Amino acid sequence: MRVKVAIGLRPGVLDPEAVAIERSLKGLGFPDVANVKRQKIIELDVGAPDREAALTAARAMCEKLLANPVIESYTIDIA
Amino acid sequence: MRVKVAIGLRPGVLDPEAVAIERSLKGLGFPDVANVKRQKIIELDVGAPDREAALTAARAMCEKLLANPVIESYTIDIA
Amino acid sequence: MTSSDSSAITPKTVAEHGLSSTEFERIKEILGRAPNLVELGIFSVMWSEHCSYKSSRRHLAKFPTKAPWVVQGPGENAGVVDIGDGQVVVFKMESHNHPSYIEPYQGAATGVGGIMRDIFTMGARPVAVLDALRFGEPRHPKTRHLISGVVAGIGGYGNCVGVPTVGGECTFHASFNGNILVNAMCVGIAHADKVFYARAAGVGNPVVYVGAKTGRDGIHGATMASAEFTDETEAKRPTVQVGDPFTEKLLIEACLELMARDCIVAIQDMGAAGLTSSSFEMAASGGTGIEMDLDQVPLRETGMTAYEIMLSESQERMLIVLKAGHEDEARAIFEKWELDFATVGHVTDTGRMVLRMGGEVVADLPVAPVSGASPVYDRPTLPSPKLLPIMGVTGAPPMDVREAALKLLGSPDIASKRWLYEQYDHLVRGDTVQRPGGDAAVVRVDGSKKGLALTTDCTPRYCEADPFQGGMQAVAEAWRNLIAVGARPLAITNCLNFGNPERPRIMGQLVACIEGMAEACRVLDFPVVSGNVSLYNETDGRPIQPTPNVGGVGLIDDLARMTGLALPGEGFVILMVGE
Amino acid sequence: MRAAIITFPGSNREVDLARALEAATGHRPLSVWHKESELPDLDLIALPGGFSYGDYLRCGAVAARSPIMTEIARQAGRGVAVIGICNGFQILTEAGLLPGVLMRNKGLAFLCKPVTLEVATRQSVFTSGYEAGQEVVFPVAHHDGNYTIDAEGQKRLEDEDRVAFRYKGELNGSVGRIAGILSTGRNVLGLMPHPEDATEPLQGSIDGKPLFASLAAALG
Ligand SMILES: Nc1ncnc2c1ncn2[C@@H]1O[C@H](COP(=O)(O)OP(=O)(O)O)[C@@H](O)[C@H]1O
Repeated sequence: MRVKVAIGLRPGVLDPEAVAIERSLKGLGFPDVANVKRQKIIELDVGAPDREAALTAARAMCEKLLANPVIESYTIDIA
Repeated sequence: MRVKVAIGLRPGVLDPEAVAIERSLKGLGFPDVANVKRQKIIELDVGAPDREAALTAARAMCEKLLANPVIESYTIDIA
Repeated sequence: MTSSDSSAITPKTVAEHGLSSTEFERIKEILGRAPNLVELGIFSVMWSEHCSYKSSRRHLAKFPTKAPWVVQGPGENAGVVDIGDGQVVVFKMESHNHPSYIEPYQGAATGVGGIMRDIFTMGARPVAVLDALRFGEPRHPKTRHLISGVVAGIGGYGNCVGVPTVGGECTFHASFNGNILVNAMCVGIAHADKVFYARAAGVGNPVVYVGAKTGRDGIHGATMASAEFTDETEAKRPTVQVGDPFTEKLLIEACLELMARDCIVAIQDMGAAGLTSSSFEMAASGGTGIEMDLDQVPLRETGMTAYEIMLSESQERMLIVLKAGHEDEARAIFEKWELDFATVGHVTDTGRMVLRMGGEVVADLPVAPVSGASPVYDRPTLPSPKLLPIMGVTGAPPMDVREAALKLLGSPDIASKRWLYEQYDHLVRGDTVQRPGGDAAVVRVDGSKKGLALTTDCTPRYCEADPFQGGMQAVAEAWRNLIAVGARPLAITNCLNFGNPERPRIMGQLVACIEGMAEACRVLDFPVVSGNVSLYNETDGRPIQPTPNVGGVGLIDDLARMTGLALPGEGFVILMVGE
Repeated sequence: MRAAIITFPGSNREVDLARALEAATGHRPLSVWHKESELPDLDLIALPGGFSYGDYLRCGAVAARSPIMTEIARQAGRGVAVIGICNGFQILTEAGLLPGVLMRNKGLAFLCKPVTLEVATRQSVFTSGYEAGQEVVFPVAHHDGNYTIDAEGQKRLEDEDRVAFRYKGELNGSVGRIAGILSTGRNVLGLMPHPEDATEPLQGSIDGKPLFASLAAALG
């Protein structure tokens, strides 16, 4: 099954990249841009037989590798 | 209006980070993982009065900065 | 309850702030009343082991700190040593152990960022970083994750800022399984007549805040649970700081540009305990007072309280006292570098720190006792048990020499660390003349034929077996590494990493190591000019090996006379000297 | 030779580059801040290494949209020599002055070490001081040096003799082991390794010197 994991920074964590993007867009003629937030999406086939198993596998992958729980949180979507 | 831009690599462009993620996951006990793809999401307020204007602005931002057409393609979602 | 209300300070709140009941009584005595929460938070950080050195201070006084070439010894942001031609070298080492264990990448990165700020705060351009790393056993399940995160974090920060990481150490031992050590040293060069100190002076002079905005980073866990937070989700905010090397790079350039003009009275980086320690230290060393309006502090998040603003450990921020009338000049420089700039207060002659927010006074504290009257402990010590010496093997060697040599070369501590230092840009600035891999790194003093030799050394195993001898050995090894490249050793910095000092055996290790180091420094005329202490390095009652890391700096007057370890060719005579 | 070094917020090898240029030409290059929108008459425009804008979004992406880049494109169009090293190369590709893109190194780690390169063409003002096929040692120091271009683009580079430097061995995943390329007009060079840090014996290699000497000879 195909799984889609979305990983973002937890609230309150500094995101210098988002700040740089916002400032650059403003400079490029979009003065009204605000509240830039970034996320990473990782899509993958997990080879699980059903939704339940896919969800469990994806959650384990996030905990072990994909997300950094100290500063990131994640959501999982199953196609 | 809040806009969500999803940026991914064009088909055929090799993504060393996706390759590394796939390899690590296999090593962590998920041997069936396959077809790992990454995307970046950038969400932002564009300060446009309506959907149409928001879409135009977002498209311009992608062309000018957010995506590199040599290797990336993008899709735009309006909340 | 509001921040300025003191009625809700319970013994539990006091304990959560890491203060003992005796310490709390002392606070009430100083103030003549109970502190409010903001004030309690300020005391807790200013009197923490980290800021006050309450367990180690009386022993640190044993280090020799003077020599004709020492310009500034311990007590400022970093030590300063004369290198001739109107130039000085500024250096210090610092730990970031705990944050690096929790979040290896950001913990190590912000450690590098912090130590760099200590250096450029004094007017020096950072020219080199070294890192002394100690990990658990290579096979321990967490080691790989920790080491790759730490190395990437150090590289990620240093590489981006453009300061070469030229040397360090990396060893492994089971005692570090649950408590790694990440110590970083930074070295900078300044003009002798352009060294800046953190002494606030001149009544009415503006106090300005520059750099990145303040967020809720790093406000320590215990205080999260205090009465002021009701929202569950708020309480779960991460307490690790996230670094932004890009902002740090801009901050270096902007500060050095401002320092080239004549507008700065005092400058201090916001390190641990951020705005609190920087403002108190500047006022204390200047013997002045400061009034600040916290509404002027640039904030990253909405709804931050005075308590959070004062205790935030957001990175890449500095506090500066300007000469009155120079604000516009300074603002223009920081705006050019796209950094925040705000006048947040002014210097007073009251000897008090007065903080306002929303028109209300949220803290009013006497400066001197908060920074100077922290408790000093003379903790009991116990000597380390003498370990049995390993007897020389008699009879046939247990394995053949070739096999033994290969085994030694393949052991984690001795094996080449190339995989590690190749991830560090050790060449940027073009002055690295001895790269990682030798005895000491050598960095040319830009535009001259002089070079600085740099090394970090310590063998924790020796310090565990015999703390006094181990302390001496660490200093002696640094000395030897410096002379091995042809340098004249100048001075050292250090970072003393130990377990819980409330346990007499650990305290005994700390004291004996210090005394051993001090003895070697005295004999070698190799003074200590800066340093840092990191205590409570233990998990589940299992302490780390005592690790007093030494960072040595030496001077090569003419790089043409530098030596290295490569054999230059055939036909040379090999000599062995010493005992 | 009148040379200018463009600095962006986050540039960090401008010092090394200025020193190498000054040693070769006897003149200190002009230092130009990225917010400028005009340049005086110049013979060489140099974009140094570093982490402009922290490498955020994509390496070189934000810097490539700086006001000065329009002017640099104009001057490059008139034939003025432009060199971009490391981050400078990334900026030139992001700005469209050179084809392709630099992606994350195949091994994902930052790499700092001396590498052996082959001078793939001497037909340019940058490389005329080398022998064709000469082996040289320059250090690299990058995280994103994996040169990527589609097959058609690569063929064009090869057919038009626009590969300037090639890694001798596999280093970072670059197609065709490409380390540096020239523009169609051959007056714009982008390369990942650092010739400016290989110009003095103390730096361990002086193989970068001929590059700056070639420029000094060609541009006066
Ligand atoms: N953490 C590190 N960072 C940078 N360089 C390192 C690090 N660890 C080891 N090195 C380098 O590897 C070389 C060998 O280290 P080490 O075995 O500690 O040397 P020695 O025993 O000679 O002091 C040294 O040049 C040192 O600078």
